[in-house]
Amino acid sequence: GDNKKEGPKKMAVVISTLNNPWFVVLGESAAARARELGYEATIFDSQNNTAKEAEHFENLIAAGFDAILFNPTDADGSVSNVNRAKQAGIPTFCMDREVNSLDGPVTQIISDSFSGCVALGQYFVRQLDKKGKYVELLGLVGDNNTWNRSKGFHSVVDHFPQLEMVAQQSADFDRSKAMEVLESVLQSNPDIDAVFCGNDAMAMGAYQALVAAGKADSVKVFGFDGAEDVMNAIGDGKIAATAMQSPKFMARTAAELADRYLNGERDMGKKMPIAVEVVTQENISEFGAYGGTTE
Amino acid sequence: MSDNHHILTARDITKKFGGITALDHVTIDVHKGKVNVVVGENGAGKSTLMKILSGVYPEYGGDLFVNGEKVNFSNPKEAMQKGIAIIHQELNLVPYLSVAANIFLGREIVNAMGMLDFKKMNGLTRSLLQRLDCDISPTTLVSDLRVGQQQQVEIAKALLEEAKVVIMDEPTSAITDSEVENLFKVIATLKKQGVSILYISHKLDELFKIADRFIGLRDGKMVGTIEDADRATKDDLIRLMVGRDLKNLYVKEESPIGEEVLRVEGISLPKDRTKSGFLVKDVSFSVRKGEVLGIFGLMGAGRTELLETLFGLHPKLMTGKIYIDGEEVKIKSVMDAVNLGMGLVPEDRKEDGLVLQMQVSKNISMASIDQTVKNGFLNDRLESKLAKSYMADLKIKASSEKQRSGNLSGGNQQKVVLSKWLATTPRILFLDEPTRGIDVNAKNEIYHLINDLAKKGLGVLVVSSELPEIMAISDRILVMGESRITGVFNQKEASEDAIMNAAIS
Amino acid sequence: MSIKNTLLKFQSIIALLVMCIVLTIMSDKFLTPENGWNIMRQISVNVCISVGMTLVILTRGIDLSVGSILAFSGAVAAGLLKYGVAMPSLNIYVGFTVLGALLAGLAVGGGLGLFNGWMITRFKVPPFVATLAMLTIARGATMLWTGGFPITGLGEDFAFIGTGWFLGIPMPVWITAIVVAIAVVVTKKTKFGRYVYAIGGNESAARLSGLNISKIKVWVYALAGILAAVGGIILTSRLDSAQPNAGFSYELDSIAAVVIGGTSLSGGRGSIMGTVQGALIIGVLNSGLVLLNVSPFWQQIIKGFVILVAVIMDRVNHPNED
Amino acid sequence: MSIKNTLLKFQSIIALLVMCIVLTIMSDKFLTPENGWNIMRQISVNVCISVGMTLVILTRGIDLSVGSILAFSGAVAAGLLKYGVAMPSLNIYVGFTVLGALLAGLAVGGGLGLFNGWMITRFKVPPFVATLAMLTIARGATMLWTGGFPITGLGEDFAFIGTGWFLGIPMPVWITAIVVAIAVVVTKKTKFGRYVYAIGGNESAARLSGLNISKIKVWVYALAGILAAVGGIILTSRLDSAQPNAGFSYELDSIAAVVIGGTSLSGGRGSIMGTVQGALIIGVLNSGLVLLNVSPFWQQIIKGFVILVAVIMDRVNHPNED
Ligand SMILES: Nc1ncnc2c1ncn2[C@@H]1O[C@H](COP(=O)(O)OP(=O)(O)OP(=O)(O)O)[C@@H](O)[C@H]1O
Ligand SMILES: Nc1ncnc2c1ncn2[C@@H]1O[C@H](COP(=O)(O)OP(=O)(O)OP(=O)(O)O)[C@@H](O)[C@H]1O
Ligand SMILES: [Mg+2]
Ligand SMILES: [Mg+2]
Repeated sequence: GDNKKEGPKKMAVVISTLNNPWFVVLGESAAARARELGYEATIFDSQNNTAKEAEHFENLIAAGFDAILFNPTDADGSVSNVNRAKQAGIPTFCMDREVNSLDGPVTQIISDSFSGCVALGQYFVRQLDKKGKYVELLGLVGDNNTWNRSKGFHSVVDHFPQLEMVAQQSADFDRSKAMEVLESVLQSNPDIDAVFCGNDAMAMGAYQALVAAGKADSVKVFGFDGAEDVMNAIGDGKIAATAMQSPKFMARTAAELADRYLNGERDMGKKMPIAVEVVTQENISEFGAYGGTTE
Repeated sequence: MSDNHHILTARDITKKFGGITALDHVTIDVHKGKVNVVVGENGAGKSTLMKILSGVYPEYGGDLFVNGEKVNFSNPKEAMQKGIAIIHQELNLVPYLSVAANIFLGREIVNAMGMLDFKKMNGLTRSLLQRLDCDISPTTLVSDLRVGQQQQVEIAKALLEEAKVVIMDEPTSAITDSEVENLFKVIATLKKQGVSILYISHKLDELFKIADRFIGLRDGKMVGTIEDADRATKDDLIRLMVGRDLKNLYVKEESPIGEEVLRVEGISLPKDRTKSGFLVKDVSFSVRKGEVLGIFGLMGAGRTELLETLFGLHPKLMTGKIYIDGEEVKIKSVMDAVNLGMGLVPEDRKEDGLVLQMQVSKNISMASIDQTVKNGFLNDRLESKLAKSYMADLKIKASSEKQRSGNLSGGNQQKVVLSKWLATTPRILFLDEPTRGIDVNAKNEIYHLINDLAKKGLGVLVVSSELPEIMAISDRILVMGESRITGVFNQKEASEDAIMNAAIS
Repeated sequence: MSIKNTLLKFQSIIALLVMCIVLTIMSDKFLTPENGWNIMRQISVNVCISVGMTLVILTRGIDLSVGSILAFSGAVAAGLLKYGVAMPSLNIYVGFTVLGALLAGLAVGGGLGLFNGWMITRFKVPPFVATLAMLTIARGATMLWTGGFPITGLGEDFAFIGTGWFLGIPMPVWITAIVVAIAVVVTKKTKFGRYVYAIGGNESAARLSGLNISKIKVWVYALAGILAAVGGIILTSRLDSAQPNAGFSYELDSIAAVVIGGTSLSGGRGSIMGTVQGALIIGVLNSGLVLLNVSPFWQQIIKGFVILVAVIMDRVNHPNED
Repeated sequence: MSIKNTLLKFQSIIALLVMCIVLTIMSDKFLTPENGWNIMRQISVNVCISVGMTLVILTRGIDLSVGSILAFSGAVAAGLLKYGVAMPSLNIYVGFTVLGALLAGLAVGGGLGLFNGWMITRFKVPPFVATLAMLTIARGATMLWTGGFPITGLGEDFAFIGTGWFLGIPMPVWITAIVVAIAVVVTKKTKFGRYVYAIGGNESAARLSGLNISKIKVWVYALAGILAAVGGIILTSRLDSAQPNAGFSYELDSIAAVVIGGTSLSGGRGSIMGTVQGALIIGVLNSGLVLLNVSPFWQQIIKGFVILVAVIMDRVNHPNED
């Protein structure tokens, strides 16, 4: 009995974490688009915690939401949540990250971290001319995005024996952690040529450490996300490249698909990969932060 | 040690705490069916010895024998199983558990299912307390009891098991005279049943009532026994404890009485905001410079609360007027009281008097720290000087002014608290049970100190539960009973009977 | 006077009722059986952990490691169930049944708790520090064990623990109810429970009464570990996935439940049922804030103030106790 | 005996030296002036926070809110600096200079600390709970203030605080050194410091000696808040960015530094210099583990054990205390 209430229909926007501006953009863009389309929209913060996410699903099922725009915390862990919503008759639309279930969500608008990092890895190899020393800064070690990105990157870079990874450390997706870790790494490896970071916040922290060490010009920093300050930094030539995932675009698409679904349309693809594009100084003019200007 | 009237023997007991030797090759026998009294000054090692006998300290040098059999208790339970029960000097009760739960702690009765048998334990507790003539419900929480009642629970706890030896370490320090009488009756009964008692107290008068023999400890060493207690005199006992005759046993010297320094009118302190009962009710009196005003009363008469109220600890609840040097003053906090020249030496020096882990000098300067400040900063030299002068004046025994005050003996700790207040150059000093738990020698010194303070023109209020003490030191005696004043006596007209009557009324 | 006392005594229940009434008025979705089971299921993990935390706090301790222990024991159970133990060099492979994996998870939780207790009693490490160290250690161990990846696909049987229903009641609620019932009996009716209160109320008195303080404390921390493991297993089963970063900062939620439930951080006073009420208050609040569509940022602020108000109310009742 | 005592007294320094020697042997990059400044700069934030935490713990309290207060005051300073205060309806716009923004950040930190102290003294909320509530509240406030986005691009002048050098020494090290120097003098040589120790040693004796306990405690929590704000400003300036999730779980690092430095959680015993050593031990360890490229999983486990060992060594020295 989901149709008996009057007033606007409600969309829930469940986001894996609001502790990172990239996801804030994702959540707020989705909510904003849903409101434009005439829905009530509520953002839920799963705090990177699949259990918290499960609670949100239960609560929003109880609260009678009509659709879920979903950014999962974990590809496997979130499956049961999506299924629970489906049983309750609430359609789920995944954004950015996928869940390992074909029939759970109505559709999945995925930004493919792995292939994005493959592309980034290729650019990395070219930039370094197939040789040199680099450092990898991982995100939260308990987060599967961390590993998707790392694996994508290594699937390319490891084929070049002259590219030597001198240190692999975690900086928790955090700007200040990244700065501190890289500061220490630079002590034992003052002669590195590049830093590959699992997200843009860490890239900025790494850049800050390089500036403090007077090495900002000789070391290339690579990020991932397409966050505002990194985009600016790429424009200024401070950071070599990032991978643009377009949260605004994904969010809007998800909201629009949900709207169409609620209006009866059923004919949608199960998966909608959104290309992750490598942003460099050469092509920066084509992009806005978070994929903002490209519609 | 095979002779069968030595139920418990300690041979060559040595115990060290870090660098301090608390017991040094002590050998004592406990005679069966007798009250064996252990005497000694503060810090002589009495409590330490008792703790070894009752299994609290499993590590020590020397041997213990129960009925000639060598034992080595690794915890208090094992000692209890061998028939040794103890009432500790410090109260050892769990505040949020009931009386019955405390008495049965560690030896609960359980039913067939392994569940606690509340009914049985409450019943046994009731009959035990009846034996002590003590009217407390087994289900009351200990935190709701007065100190005296708590001490009775401690006593009941030791009597629960059919013990062969009952150790009592200052059991009467907080109970009333009639409760003491009850305890003595219980001791007599136990003796008849062949139970041996090891008894410690600094109240010499009561020792003569119950002792069969005396064992003397001094500086951690056994110094001798007096086997026939009936023939011993007070001087014998003091010599056993102190090692010499106590000269100048205290006689009050007259000091010139000046004008009024403190007057209170209609002081009341309700129990709580509902004003359904009072801890202090309508108390009025005055003290003059150079006067020692004794306040006597039974336990729970409200004396501590009176001092606390005057000292600014209950500013919101209290009513009444306070005048200092004839002018009405408002005391809203302890700070106000201190600034007006008051000082309070509290009843419980460890809980309320000292910061035990701080140096003696820092404790002494605590309430008057401004005089050790130079150019805005604390000055070590000034502080040491201040401390040393009081340590010399009051004959405080400590290795230096930098010693941790927690390591001092009770009497010396008390003197440190006194010094703290003297350093504020007060005009009015409140002393709450200043000699509780203090040995006869140190007591004497404190009496002299009180006298000296009066001579310097201070108004001194002394609360005490010991009648002889209060009569010896006071110029005037105020008696409190059930929260109000029930009698006022001049030293000359006071008699023990009259005071006691006022206290009971 | 006596009405007032009764009111005071049942203040947490009253607070809970007031919250429920307000929520029922403000949202027609609140007072539904579905939402009721929802809240119960959601608090089940916190209640399990908090029962152990209550015991620890009653002895005047604290356990900051429950969240990490939860994660590690959940991961161990999941890993053993899925992969078993293989030692190729010895040609050994041991598979685990659901029961075997469960027991292993509980054993791991108990073992880590035991280690906490051992540090605290044997080496006199303050509980705050010992369990702070364990917080880090167990989290690192979880990462090592899982390699940083969630362990998923644990099968129907295992999933039943967290998602099944039995006699019309969800399994996690059953498990939690049983844990609570046992804990109430243990604290109120057994020697062990009595000793827990005694140690927290006055440790030296308890020692002088011949209690084996160390043994009791070690047990308490071991139980807290086991209960964290129970929580870990329920959580893993509900999600059908052991997450390496599960249970992050659960210690704070759990301490909040215990304290809101009226148990004193200085030991010796409090109850299991109080803690259950505390967890319910938090659960109802969480669910209510979502139902009322409060922004996630404001939710944190509101929760902070609710904790303050709950504890201040408790202080007003017990003004003399510290 | 006296040699042994001296050894024991300087145990944290010795532990530090041992660690340094081991690291110097294992990595030739460790003992360089550069790395020295590095470590000093990295610990500066923790030292600032931990100085405040030491004061709090000396009074027998605890402050769990330092990380959140750090984040909020950093964000306030950054926000005011970048955007100023605009009230369009009143046609008011106030711009902030660097100094103005700094003072506002410090005031916010002090204000939140004051609120902690007020809850603790006026309403007798246990410090653990009051600051736990503040942890949540200040974090929520940070999210509200920033909308979840970092505030970046704060200008050269502001960046100088965290990244500049003065007389050959990094600015954060200067600031921290000044904070530490003042704190040492305050704790050892002023009335206030003496009172802090006295309250932690025996609160009731302190009260009966005429000390204004509430006032002193409120000050202590306010100072802890101000010092958290100092840390927040350094961090924001170093990153040229106020991160909404800055300072997450810093309270645990800070408590670890205080405890490893020998300050007793039961109050009244400890020192600022001890805390500095504790922070150094943690800093050297963090940096050393990275220098040696130890896997992040193992780093957590090793850190946990180092905390345990440090505290056990401390216990061995002070066996009689608590
Ligand atoms: N736990 C302890 N640690 C260090 N020193 C101790 C300890 N217990 C007792 N002492 C010291 O041992 C000595 C003997 O103390 P004990 O308590 O046995 O004396 P006492 O004769 O019972 O004195 P009092 O009459 O004051 O009760 C004293 O110097 C005391 O300071
Ligand atoms: N914890 C308590 N709860 C309730 N009432 C108490 C408590 N402690 C004391 N009282 C009551 O307060 C009054 C005064 O007690 P208190 O023991 O302070 O008197 P006192 O004359 O100072 O005796 P003491 O000789 O023990 O110092 C008594 O009526 C007593 O019943
Ligand atoms: Mg003694
Ligand atoms: Mg009294």
